Parts: sequence; C-alpha cells; structure tokens
Amino acid sequence: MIEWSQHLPVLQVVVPLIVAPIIVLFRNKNIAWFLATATAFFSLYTSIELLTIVQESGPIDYAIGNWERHVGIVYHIDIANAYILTIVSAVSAFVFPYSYHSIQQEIPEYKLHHFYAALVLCLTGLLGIAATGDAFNVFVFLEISSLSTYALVAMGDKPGKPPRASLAAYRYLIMGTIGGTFILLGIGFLYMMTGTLNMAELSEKLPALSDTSTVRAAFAFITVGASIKLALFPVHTWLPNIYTHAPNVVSAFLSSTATKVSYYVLLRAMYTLFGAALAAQALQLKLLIGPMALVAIFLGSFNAIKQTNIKKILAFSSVAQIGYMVLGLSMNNLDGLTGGLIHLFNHALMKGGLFMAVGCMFYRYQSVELSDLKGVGRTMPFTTFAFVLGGLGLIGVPLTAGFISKWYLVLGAFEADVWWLAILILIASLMAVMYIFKVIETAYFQEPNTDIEVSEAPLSMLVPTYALVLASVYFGIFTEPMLGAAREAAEMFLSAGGM
Amino acid sequence: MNILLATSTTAMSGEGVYNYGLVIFLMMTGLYLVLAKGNMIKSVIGLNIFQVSVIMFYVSMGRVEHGTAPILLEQDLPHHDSEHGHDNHDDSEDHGLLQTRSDVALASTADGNHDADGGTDSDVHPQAHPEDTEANSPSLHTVDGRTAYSNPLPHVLMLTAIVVGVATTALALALVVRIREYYETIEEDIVDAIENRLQKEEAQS
Amino acid sequence: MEILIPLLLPLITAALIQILGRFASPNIRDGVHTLMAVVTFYFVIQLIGPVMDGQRPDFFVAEMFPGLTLSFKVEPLGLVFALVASGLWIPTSVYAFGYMRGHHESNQTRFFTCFALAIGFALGVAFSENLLTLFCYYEALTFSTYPLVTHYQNAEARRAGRIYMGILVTTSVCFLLVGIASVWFLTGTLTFTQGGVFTGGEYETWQIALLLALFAFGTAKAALFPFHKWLPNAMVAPTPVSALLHAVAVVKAGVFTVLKVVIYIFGLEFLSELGANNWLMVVAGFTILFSSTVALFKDNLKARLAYSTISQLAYIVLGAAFATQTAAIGAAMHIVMHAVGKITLFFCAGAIYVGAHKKYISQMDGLGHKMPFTMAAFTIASFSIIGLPPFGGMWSKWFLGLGALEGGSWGFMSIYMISSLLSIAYLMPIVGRAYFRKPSEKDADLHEAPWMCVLPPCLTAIGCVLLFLFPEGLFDLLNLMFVEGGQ
Amino acid sequence: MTFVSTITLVFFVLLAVVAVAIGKMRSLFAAVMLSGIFSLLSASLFVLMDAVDVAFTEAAVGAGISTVLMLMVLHLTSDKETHSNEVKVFPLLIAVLCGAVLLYATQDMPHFGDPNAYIHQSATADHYLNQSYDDSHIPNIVTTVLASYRGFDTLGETTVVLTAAVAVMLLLGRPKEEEHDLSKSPDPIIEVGAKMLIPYILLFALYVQFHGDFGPGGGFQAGVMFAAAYILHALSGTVRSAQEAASENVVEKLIPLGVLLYAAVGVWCVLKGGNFLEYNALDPEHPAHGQHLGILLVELGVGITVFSAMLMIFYKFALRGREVR
Repeated sequence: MIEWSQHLPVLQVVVPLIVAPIIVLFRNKNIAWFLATATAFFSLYTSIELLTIVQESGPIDYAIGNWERHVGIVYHIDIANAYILTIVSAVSAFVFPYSYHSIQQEIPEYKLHHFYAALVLCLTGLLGIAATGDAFNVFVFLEISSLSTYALVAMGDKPGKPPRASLAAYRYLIMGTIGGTFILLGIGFLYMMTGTLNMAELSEKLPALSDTSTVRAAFAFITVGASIKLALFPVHTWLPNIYTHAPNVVSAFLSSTATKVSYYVLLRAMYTLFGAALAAQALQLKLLIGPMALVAIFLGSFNAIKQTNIKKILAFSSVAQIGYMVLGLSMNNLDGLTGGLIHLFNHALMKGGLFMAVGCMFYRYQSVELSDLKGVGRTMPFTTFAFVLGGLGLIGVPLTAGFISKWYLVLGAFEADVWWLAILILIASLMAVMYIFKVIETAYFQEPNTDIEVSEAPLSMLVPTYALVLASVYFGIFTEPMLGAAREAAEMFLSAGGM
Repeated sequence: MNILLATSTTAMSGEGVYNYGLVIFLMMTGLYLVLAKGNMIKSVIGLNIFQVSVIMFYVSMGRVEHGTAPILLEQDLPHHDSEHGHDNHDDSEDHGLLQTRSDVALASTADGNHDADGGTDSDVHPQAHPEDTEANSPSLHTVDGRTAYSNPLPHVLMLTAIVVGVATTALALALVVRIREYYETIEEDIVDAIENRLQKEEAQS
Repeated sequence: MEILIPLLLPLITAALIQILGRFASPNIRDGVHTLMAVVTFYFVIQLIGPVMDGQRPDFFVAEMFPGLTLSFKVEPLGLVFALVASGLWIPTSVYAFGYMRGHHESNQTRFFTCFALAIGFALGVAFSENLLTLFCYYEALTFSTYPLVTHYQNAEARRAGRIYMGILVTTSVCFLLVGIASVWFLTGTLTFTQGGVFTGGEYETWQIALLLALFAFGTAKAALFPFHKWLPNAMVAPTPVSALLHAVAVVKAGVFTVLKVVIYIFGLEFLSELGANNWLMVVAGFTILFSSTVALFKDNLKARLAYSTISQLAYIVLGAAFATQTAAIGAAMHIVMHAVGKITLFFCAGAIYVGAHKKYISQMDGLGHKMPFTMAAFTIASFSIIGLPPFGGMWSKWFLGLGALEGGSWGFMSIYMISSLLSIAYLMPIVGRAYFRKPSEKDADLHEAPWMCVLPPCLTAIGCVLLFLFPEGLFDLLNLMFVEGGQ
Repeated sequence: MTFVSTITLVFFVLLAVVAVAIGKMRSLFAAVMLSGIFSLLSASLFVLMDAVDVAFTEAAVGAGISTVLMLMVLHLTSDKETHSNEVKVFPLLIAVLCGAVLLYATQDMPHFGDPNAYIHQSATADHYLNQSYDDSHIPNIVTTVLASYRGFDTLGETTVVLTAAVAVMLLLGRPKEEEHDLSKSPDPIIEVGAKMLIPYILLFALYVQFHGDFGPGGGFQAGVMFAAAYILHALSGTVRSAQEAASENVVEKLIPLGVLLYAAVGVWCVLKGGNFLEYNALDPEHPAHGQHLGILLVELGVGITVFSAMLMIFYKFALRGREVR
C-alpha cells in the first residue's frame, strides 16, 4: 500500500536517526553493534538505490511534511547528493562491522552502547547534510555530526595517559563551532537578502543580488566555515591531532566521511549557491584557494614524512589529500572537478582501509609508534599487506583508485593551461611514496621485537579492512560506476550550478 | 560612526543598520575571547557570546518596525478577518529593489488562498476592529491599520541555534572537566607547556 | 581470449606458489613453478601462428576512463618481447631453485611469488594495447620487483631499494605519466597506432622533442644516462633476479617501451621528418660509451655486467632514436640477442658465486679448469654480446649498424664499433683469467655448482648459437612490425 | 528614533559593556555570572525585538542551564584566571578582520525593522503569516513553523539534544561505584525555600508545554523548565536526593523516547499515506486537526527529550566529582 521507495530520500536519514535512540534505549553493546551495522548496510542499500534512480531518471525532490519548497524543508537528491551519500554509507558499512573488536579494546564496556549511538548519530548528521536541499537544515545536521564527533574523538583517551584526545577534541570543538557559526551567519545573510532558505530557490534568486555586499560576505563566511570543517590549509590545524588520538574506528570513519561531506558543502556553496551569481568572485576565490590547496598538499606531505606515529602520518597525509580535492575544485574545469570528486570516493576507500589496517596493528601492539611496530610485516603479514595496498593507492600507483584521481587532476591542470601544476601534483605523490615507504621499511626491514608474541588481527577486523582496500583496487580498474557518477556530478555543477 | 548615521533615513525603511553594527561588536568580542586562548572557561563563554550575537543578528532581521510577536492576535484570526498582509506591496513602491519580491509574494498568496479556505474574502479591507486595537496599543503594532507581526522564521531558526549552543557548551565543559582532571589546570598555555614536557620525555625514553 | 591465458598464468602461478608454499613441500612448489613457466611459454608460442597470419588477437578488460581502456593486443614487437620473457623464465626458474637452495635463502615463497608476478607484469607490458595499459603494467612491474631487490632485508638492501624505487617511480611519475597525459591531451588517443598518433596535427619540433624526452627519461627502466644508477644498485638482489629481471624482463620492458612509443606513438617518419629524435641519439650514444668505460673498471663481476647491460640497452635506444625501419628491426632483435647473451653471463656469475663463493673478477684466476661448463657458457655468451659470429649477437649489431648508416651518420656507426671494442676489453679479460691463469692454492677443491645452476647457462649459451643459425623466423616476425595487421 | 529602538540601543550598549567586562575579569566566578547576565540582557532584548519564544528559551538556557553547568565546572577547578590580560595580536586581528567583513556586509542590508525587507516580503513569510492559522488553527505562528513547516529541523534539533546527552554520558560517565557526589550537605533555609518553589516551577512548565499553541512556549522551553525544577531540587539538597525523584535509569530511557516519539509521528504520517511529518495525513478529513495533533505530539517529544537530556547532563557533571589521581 505504501510506496516505500518513494520515501527513500528521507529514509536515508531518518532510519539512522531512529536507530540511534533505540540503541540508547537498549543499553546492550551487542545489540548496539548489530543495530549500527544493520543501519549502515541499510544506508548503503538506500544510497545505491538513490544513485541508480537519480542516474536513470534525474533528481528527486521529497517535500518533508508535503509543504511547498518555500514553506517547508525539501530534500533534493541529485547526482552529487547521491554520490556523497553512497561514499558515506559505503564506508560506514565497512567500518561498523570492523568496530566490534577494535573498539571493545579501546573503551570501557559500559560506554559501548553510547559509543555506537554517537557513531550512528554522526552518520545521521553526515547523511543529513548530504541529503538536504535546505540551507538551514545543513546547519542542524552539521551540528549533529560535529557534536557526536567531539565525543567520539575524546574516547581515544587512554586511562592513566594524558587525555590528548580530549584536548584535541576540545580544540576541534572551538574551531568547529566557529566554523559552524560562520556557516550559520552566511546562511543568515543569504536568507536576509532572499527571504528563503531553500537552496534551489536561493540559486534562482541570488544572481540578481550578486553585487550586494551582503551576498558577497555570505559567500566569504560560508566558504571559510566550510573550509574549517574541511581542514583546508591554513585552518587544518585541528585535523592531525584529531585523527591521531581518536579511537582507530573513529579515525577510519571520520577520515573517510566527515571531510568528504564538508567538501560537498563547499562545492554546493561555490557552484550551486554562488556559481552563477558570483561567477567572477567565485573564480577569484578558486584562484585563491588553488594556492592554498597546493600548500596543503606539500605541507601535509612534508609533515607526514617527518612523523614517527603511523596515525599521524596518515593524518597529515589527509591534509595533503584534501589539498588534492580542493585543487581539483579550484581548476574550475570538467576534468579537474571530476578528479576532485572521484578523489573523495577513492580517498575514502584508501584512507579508511589504511586506518583500519593501523587499527589492526594497534589491536595487537597497543601502539602506533613506528619504533614499536618494527617487523610488523613478519608478525602480521596480512595486515601489513593491506596497509601496503592502501598505501600504493595513496601514492597513486596505476591499477589502484588513487591513480584515477591523479590522472584527472593532471588532465585538469593541462586543461587549465598550467602544465607545471601537473608536475607539482605528481611530485607531491612522490612525497607519498616517501611516507608510505617509511612505514613499509619499518615493517619489513627491521627485526620484530622478540619479547612480545604477536599474531594476526581477528578476522572480523581483517575482512572489512581487506574489503575496503580491495575495493580501492577494484575501483582503480573498473572505474565506471563511481567515475561515471563523479563525472556527471562535475558536469552538473559546471553547467547549471546544480539545481 | 557611519552606521549610526544611517539611522536618519525615512521611518518606513527601518531604523538603519546601527544595531547590526552593535551585533558585530559583540561578535568580535566573542570571537576574540575564544581565540585569545587563555582560560578554557573563558573561551567557552566567548563562544557563547559569539553564538548569542549571531542569534541576535537573526532576531534583528526578523523584526518589523511597530511589529509584535508572531502570535496571531484575536482580531487577526480568520473569524475576524484573515487576510491582513496582502497589500504589503503597496508600501514598497518607493523601494525599487523589492518590486519583484512583492510580486512573488502576491502571486503565492493568491495560490495559497485557493488551497486553503477557497473563497475567503481576500478583498475585505483589512481594518482592525477598534476595540481590539485599543487593547493592543495601535501605535506599537499596527501599520496602516494592519497588525505588523515580526517574521517568525528567524525565531524558529534561533530556537534551534540556542539548543545547538547549549549542547556545544555542555560538551565543551565536559571536555574541559576531562582535561582538568589530568593536567589540573584549565589554562591553555599551561596545558601546552605540560604537553611539550611530556612529549620530550616520551621521545627520550 | 587466447591472449589472456599467458597474461593470467603467471599470476595464477604466483597464487599457487603462495598456497603451496604454505601447505606443500618446496619441491612441489618449485616443480609447479617450472611447469607453469613451460605452460606459459607454450601459450605464448601459440600466438606466433595467428600473428604471422596477420591476425592481432586482442582482449578488452575494462574502460578505466571514458574512451580509455585497459586492453591488450598482440603485435609482432610485443610478441617477440613476450617470447623472450616467458621463454627465459623456464631456465631461470630452474636456476633460481638451485641458487636459492644452494644459499639456503629465507622467504623463498615470497621470492618466487614476486618473481612470477614480475613475469606476468612484463607480459602485460608486452601485450598492452595502449599507453595507459602499458603504464599500469610498467608500474606494477616496478612494485612487484621491489621485494626482490630488497630480498635480504638488510641495510644494504634497503638502500638499494630506496634508489631503485626512487629512480624508477620518480621518473615514471614525473616524466612518463606527464608524457602519457600530454599525448592524451594533445591527440585524444593513447592506442598504439601504425605510423603514430600525431599524424594530421601541427607540432613544433621542440614540442615533440620534449615529449620524446618525457618518454625516454620517463622509462628509467631503459637505464638511459643519467637515470641508470638504479641498475648497478639493484645487483644486491639474488642473482636470479639480476639475471631474469635486470638483464631481461625489467630493463627490456624499458627499452621495449621506448621502442614501442617511438614506432607506434610518434611514428618513425614523423620523428625523422621533424628531427626531434636527434638529441636522443646523442644521449644514447653517450650512455653507450660512458657505461662501457665504467664497466672496464669494475672488479665486481655483477657490477661489470650491470654496466655492460646499461650500454647494451643504450644500443637499443639508439636504434630506436635513428627512427628508421632497419634500425628498429635491429633494436628489436637486440632485445632478443642481448637477453639470451646477458642472462647466460648472469647465470654464470651466479653459478660461480654458488660454486666458488667468488664475486670479484680478480679472484677468478683459472676458474675455467675448475668449472669448465660454466666458463664455456660464459665465453660463448661473451662473444655473442661482443657481436662475433657465429653467435646471435652478430645479427642485431649488423642491423643496428645498417640503421645507423641509414638514419644517423658514420659518427654513430663508429660509436657502435668503439663500444664493441670496449666490450671486448671488459669481457675478454675474465675469460682470459679463467683459462690462462693458474688457480690459486686455496681453490684446489673447487668444483662446479649444483646441476640446477649449471644446466641453465649451458642451455642459453646453446641458444646464442641457435639464434645465429636460425634468425629467419625472428626476422620475418619483426618485419611484420610495419605491416598493418588485420583480423 | 522610536522609544523601542532607543531602549534597544541601551540594551546593546549594556551588552557590549558586559562582554568587554567578561574579557577583563580575572575572577572566573564573576565572569560566569556576567555571562549569565549577558544571556538575561539578550533575552530582554529579544523580547523588545518581538522574539518572545527566543527570549524565553535564551533566558532558560543561557542564563539558567549554561550558567549552572559552568558553575559546576568552576567548582571542580580554580576560579581565578592565572594568565595575564594582555591583548593578543593575532586573535585581535582575526576578530577585526571578521568584523570588517561583517561591516562590509551591512552596506547592502535591508534596514533594521524595515517592513519591506526581503524576508518580510517573501512568499515564505507570507505563507507563515497568512496561512498558518488555516493550516493548523494555532495562533502562535512560531509553534506551527517550528513543529510543522520546519518540523524536520526541529527533529534535528531534538536529535542535537540527544547527541549532547549521549556525548556527555560518554565523556563524563563512570561506573556507578566510582561516581562522586559533588554536592555538600544541604543548607536548611535554601532547601526549604527551594522546595517551595519547585511545585510552581513544575506547574508552570506544564502550562508552557501545553500552552505553546497560544502563547510563547512549547516543548523546548517546558523541557528546560522541568529540568530546572529538578536541578534546583538537586542543588538545594543533594544530587542523590534528586535522583530519588528522577532516577538516572528512567532519565536515560526518557532521552531517546522523546526523539522516538517525534520520529514515530513522522513515520505514522508515512503509514497513513502522507509524506514524512505530513500531519495532514493523520486526519485526512480535517487536515488542521491532524496538524494540531501532530504538533502536540512532537512538542511533547521535544519536551521529554529536552527535560531528560538536560537533567542527565546535569547529573553527569554533578557526579563527576573531584577525581583522586
């Protein structure tokens, strides 16, 4: 009787939103884990379904409460939303099952169900940001995801050790709240000038107002706010500590979802809201963030090389990879933007896989310091091999997903007529070789510490890790499904501004 | 201050933007307190001030001169006369920028009428009943004989923002408690100093 | 489909080795390895017939980018390279068992796995239908050989590994990939096409010269100066690796790429008309003379062979640089001739190391008496490398020389001649020492290495002779390089 | 300048003074108190600007809950700021830069209170002002917009509250036996005084909960007030005594239940054949009744979650105690 498929857009967000309180209600760690995992898989199913529908028959509008778009909140799912939704839910579908053993070791048992509730809430928030077509709704869900993130990260504190995770979370909270408030302010300016909060309506009305100072300031605030959440240089300072000190599951989850969603917000702001309205300013801004992205790439890679803590290496590498994504955006052409967008997905797979592999190492060694992980390649061959595969992707070796992104970025640089940029992009990927091989050399070229007996990580952790890592290889060869979506999304952004 | 001078514009176009100027000052104060990175509690207070000033900004934009809270007064309920806001666009004729917007408003109102009450009297003159207006001090809340309500949407949005604000504060304070329990201070620079020392020690061992 | 079998077989072999390495005895593992090598070679041979008939079997795997596929196609040049790589895999596999066991090496399973993978990727390079596929396999080859180079997992291996990866990856990413992307950007295709892909466009000489430079230096596996340093450093690897990979598969993948790009991407005529190839002749010529000279002064046998390899690779690059058909055929033949000759030399060097534990030429006095088979093979191979009849090396030098006259000048012809003299100078002393000096007292009880180490060099030495006697088949096949193949 | 705008100006000046004073104040206790005053002042300002609902909430939350939480944290730590009050250049620069952009933004803004401003002329505002009563028969437009038109935002907002509660439970939660009650033995005068107040607060909270349709108030404000009553109970007695009245277990169950009630209403609408949160579907004959019912239920959901979440946050702070390291 009820056509459930018609409600898919809202179910995508509401199901995790309902599951989270149920988890709190049950207060049982196993049920919590099961519900969270089931939700992740349901999300994956929904998002793939949405992606197919959108690819076949164009964008879907879903009016919550069945109000018109200027009255209520309307979900607008087009190819870009569906693409981001797929990334977020795909990663959760791998990370949540993985978390079962990993997190039990890291936080006390009586907190586990709350942990899963927070995890699912974070998922809810991220999905909500990606699905909505209402500017203020973005802010609400942004805060859901942010608040849960702060708590999740702080769970990385080790008893008796300095609460570095809490400290990192506190500092992120300060920056993140400023970022969120900036976005709120920007939305306020837009609302003030147009009288609407609906993104589609905004993009229709803004062109006429493009030369008002208020709209320009709104653009500035939203861009800065989204950049803070995205951790783009120079407001990236919160990210390394967050990824380093958070529980491994959380690092894996956040690194492959949160920044992706922020990137999406930035894209929406730049193309959908302001694309047509502030074409010139947006172009200038892209010129401005281009160099920032470059600095992020080199600074991130350079810092990654210097680190001795694997998670920190990966964290700084994330700063660099975010630089790649933004660089693609700043090129403002089809190939570049496609590169940026496909890198969202590819990086999610690779970085998720890498953090999960590191999580496996931590599970056995209780440390992620390189000095403690000597010879891990011999004690944990499967885990280390997964790390190597993921690392190769990060470097951008062909036949891995990372290559696809680099290829498009290089073509984008050509298309933008800056050939030296192509070279710089590639040189930066050599820096990735250096920091990945730093880990590989420690893993294989140093004698394992003989006084601790170490075996492989449990299968429940290895299987999801391999699933992600192998997926990154699979999508490096059979690129079509995701690359097609990324390309379509890029075309959409560049042509109509996306609404 | 320039902004204050803007006050002298005509009454109909509002009272200038001076209070945005003041909101901005509060925002700057709040932002400075957060970033000055001294005492953590103070940072949280600064964050609060920052957020409240944004809320103030929203609320300011929702206000209408001579307006009242967006709770329909007795005389404006449909059994009296329902359509009051209709000829808003008449007022805006001196305001070129707004022409298009008023038209949109008009068009959509017309649509709305069909949906809702069918043939409600959209042409009834929106005169308030004398006894009601007396009770509600006409000079404050009526413009051209119609009740002026402030815009409810910013209020709704800000209710959400306040909730977000208190949630953030609670979380920030919880983190501060955890930090304090180990470092026994809530001064950022002391925490940093302890951290530097600890990390040096770890590097040595 | 038939093309897929030889491509997949080595990978399957790798998987089998992993499984058998865990659950079966080393004999079974190694037996299966050799068997699979033979089967692979058989299936590669099966491709000769169709190709000679003018067919070009192909296979499409996936579309990586719109209009850009991961796909394979057999054409004569690639087939020749594939024949060399898979053919020499058989003796090398036998040799490797003898060597690795003779040394009681650890991690043999990993070693053989990577070995098989490397062969598989080399075949992938050979059969690539377009530059993108080639690049994928080229990089895969680099990464699969890294564990082989660093097999000993000590500080020296780590250093060599860094140089190996550093040079190969840096050049391939910074030059080769940029070159490939530029070709795609300029022409909209990466497919290897008869006569090149630049036909019809207007290009400046410097543009094409620059692009050629991206390719020539980008394929550092071709060891063109100044990106040759990795090759001598990679000699820390066990000798079978040096033999098959750093004398045959890997380096030949490099020169093969250069040759293929020159012929099928730039087009010989296009290059020579623009004159964009001139600088490459100079660089290749310099590399020949330079590395031959360096080889003279190396006492470590493997190092000397490594520098010899660099100079011989430059022969091939120089042949490609002439951009004439004769020279191209000569270069392609040299891939085969040098491969068979040089692998023999490395086998011998390894056999000497296993049997006599000697690394340095100065210690090899009188070895010919103690290890007659090994040294006989060494002598034959040396002659072949120098280019003397009745050994295979003569034919390729002949064609290269003709090509030099056709497309270059007497100057480059003379470089070939001087280099041949130099090769006499660095190879003959070894033979001389082995036969004409008395073995030292300590070496009294020296004897041949185990048969698994001695048989392969003898076989490949015989191969040198056979290649001299029956070159027609190879020549016919290579002549098809310039014929448009139909289905 | 009208009377109202003059007062507004005065309030703004006061706010500015308080804000600067907070920056200057070395005593953290004073700073926290001033921040409470800041909230109260802004609440008054909101009333002046006709945002009664916002004012109500700000007073309850900013001046109430936030201040209590801060005081509790202060109780756990020193109440003097040790570091000096010198002006830091970099933060100042950022603040000034931000201010400059904001000032720039005001150039083209509609004037304060201008009835012709875009937002008052928009179709959105028009619908809210002229249609909302027909849609739901509720005079308080804010309530209709909050719970129906933008009901999904409010569901999100309730989820934010749930998130905060879960987060604080994660951050400060401890096994029962390790919890330390922060409160001291009660002062009888305060205890009696407070106990007398509590029934009235509860009564008022109930009124606010169900009167939100007609006047300022609603689930959120009511929830905060309920929580305030219990918090007062705890502050005047001990936390344990408050827990006897509202046990932690029950409170923890209530938090998700509120959100679930809200979401369930949404799903119910779907089951009835409407869109998510389409209350009209609840009573197809009389859509306005459906709206009314839906709004009532979701407001109740909000109230439950906010009450229990605020109380839980308070409990967790209070029971964290001083840890002996």
